[in-house]
Amino acid sequence: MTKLQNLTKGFFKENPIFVYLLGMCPSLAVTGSFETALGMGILVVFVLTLSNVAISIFRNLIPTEVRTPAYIVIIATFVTIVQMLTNAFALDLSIALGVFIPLIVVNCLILGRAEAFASKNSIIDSAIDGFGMGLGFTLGLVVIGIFREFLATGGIMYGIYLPFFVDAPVTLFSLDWIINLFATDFAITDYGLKIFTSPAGAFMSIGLILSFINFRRLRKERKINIEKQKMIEEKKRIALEKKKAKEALVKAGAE
Amino acid sequence: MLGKLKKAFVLLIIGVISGGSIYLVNELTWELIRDNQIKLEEKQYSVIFEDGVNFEATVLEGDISKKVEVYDESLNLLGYIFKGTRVNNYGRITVLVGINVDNEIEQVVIASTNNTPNNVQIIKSKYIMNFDGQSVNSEINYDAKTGASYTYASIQEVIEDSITYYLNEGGE
Amino acid sequence: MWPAIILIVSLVAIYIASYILNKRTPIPEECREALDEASCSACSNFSCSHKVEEEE
Amino acid sequence: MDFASLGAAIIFAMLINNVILMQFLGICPFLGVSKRTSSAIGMSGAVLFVMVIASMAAYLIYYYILVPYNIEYLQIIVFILVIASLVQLVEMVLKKFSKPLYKSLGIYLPLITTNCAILGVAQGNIISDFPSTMSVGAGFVLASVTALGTGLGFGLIMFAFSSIREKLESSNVPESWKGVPISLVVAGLMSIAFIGLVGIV
Repeated sequence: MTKLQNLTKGFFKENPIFVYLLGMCPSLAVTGSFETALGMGILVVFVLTLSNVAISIFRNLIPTEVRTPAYIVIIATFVTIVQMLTNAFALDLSIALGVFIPLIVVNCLILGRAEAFASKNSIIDSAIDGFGMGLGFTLGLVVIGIFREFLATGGIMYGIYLPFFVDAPVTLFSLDWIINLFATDFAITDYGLKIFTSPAGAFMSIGLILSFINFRRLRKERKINIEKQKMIEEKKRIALEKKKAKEALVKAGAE
Repeated sequence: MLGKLKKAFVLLIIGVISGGSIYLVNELTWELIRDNQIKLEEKQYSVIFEDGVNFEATVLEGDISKKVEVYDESLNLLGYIFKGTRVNNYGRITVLVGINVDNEIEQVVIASTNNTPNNVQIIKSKYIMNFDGQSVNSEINYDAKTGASYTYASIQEVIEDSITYYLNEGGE
Repeated sequence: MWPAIILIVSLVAIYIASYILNKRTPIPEECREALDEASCSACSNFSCSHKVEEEE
Repeated sequence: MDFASLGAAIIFAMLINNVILMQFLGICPFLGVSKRTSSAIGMSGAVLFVMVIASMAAYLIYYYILVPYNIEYLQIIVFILVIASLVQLVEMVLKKFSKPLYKSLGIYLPLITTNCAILGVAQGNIISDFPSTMSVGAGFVLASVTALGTGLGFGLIMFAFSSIREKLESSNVPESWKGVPISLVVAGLMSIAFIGLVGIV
């Protein structure tokens, strides 16, 4: 596996949320808006990369029979540090995520990568793996976050919880201007599907997204199956024709 | 035996490193975190008194945990903010009550809570503003004006405590 | 600083001691079949002590 | 703390602020161990047991060790270590002394160190604006009662959900919705139903 493959495998092929269903608690709870989802993803990238590196450094020293306790201590240390840094530099984000920052400790993705990858590979590979898997997790969260926020408010906002690069909250995207071509004084937020901000909407939107992914996968499989069937039939036909030709030849030879 | 000692030593080192690094990061960040929290609270104060710029907070013992004197730019006293926390069946709730110098309730704000978000949302959007502008000298008729059956008793208790404190101590 | 380090080291020691003691306690024979019912699936996979036992 | 308010706290933690449907904690066992009713009940029993003990232990450690020494910032690592060692100890005791109990509950214990519901409830009982009017003892009672209610709520939802899922197995679901997607939609519908319970206490 090359380094690039190692980095990008978490995006689609081994996406932690959509393929392995890891870390479902945060992906339901903090995806109410695009921004909280992005913030959570960034924190997970940090923790995952750092813990992967640390575990990879210690991998030959940690006795095998007590490796799970050692991993838990290391991960909890990094989560505590990340929580303090969030409190210091992005308090709004920390309040919005609430109890789900401490809960990164029990996110199965992080313990899983530690056990499956970092305990067996070199420091650089583990860092790349942690970073890539973290980005894949972020991608999953952001997709769900955009889906929910767009359905609930008709637009995407940035700048409320993450006070970086912008002075005041900005609307990244909104349906308002399209509709305002035909009508005046129209605010799409009044017509948002508010259910998608609530817990019920969280379950349903992930269900919808997963079923869409399943649908795509099944259609692809069906196509491949049909191609295969065709190939097999083609081969059979060719074999049959050859056989016939041979028989005809044998017949002709006998006569 | 030697192997066991070595393992114990490695685990000890991991424990010491994790404890030490958490301690160090805490040393570096706790002042920033405290400043942030003060800033956050001042933001809530300036929601109550829009012209408020200078805040002088006093920590108190008892039902009202904090008293804040609010001054505007030219150091005129605008009013007082009282902070109180209650525990109810739904969890914990912290309320800020602003009383201005005209003896009226300026505004009531829920500072923080772990109560059901839906409930809090309803109260925030519909009922809590009904306290605004009521005079604190006479008895407040909660039911008629504020929809008491929808507001938590906890919020009312904090408001009553604030008024009692204000009338007894005069905010001083 | 020292209270923090002492507390963490002692808690880690307690955890590891209980972890090792638990591992050395054998699973009762008649419960082995029931273990399959609680299959170590999805997230729980990684801290699952049944699985570790099968590996070694 | 009188008896009525404790009862209200249990009902609140169990039904209104439900741990799975409202707080999104413990989704992993909710989706993973809910295929059969029997295993759902075993899992929720184990969770209830560990949740109550862990919340009590975490609360006591927080107010009698962390606060006096001014090291509250260690709470995450301390709580996870306490929960993890509790799980190991309980499993060991069950293995040694009570085979029937181990058979019904114990086999699910190793799965719940990484269950976020337990850490989440322990964390939720400790928040920064602890009121000065409430004693640590009353807070302790409230914390354990909340943990009890949360565990009961977890069990209730696990049982209901696993029963629905057993029926779903035999129903005609479109190919791409089979498995987790349709289960999530069912959970969403249950969540809508539980919104209706807001305000009963």
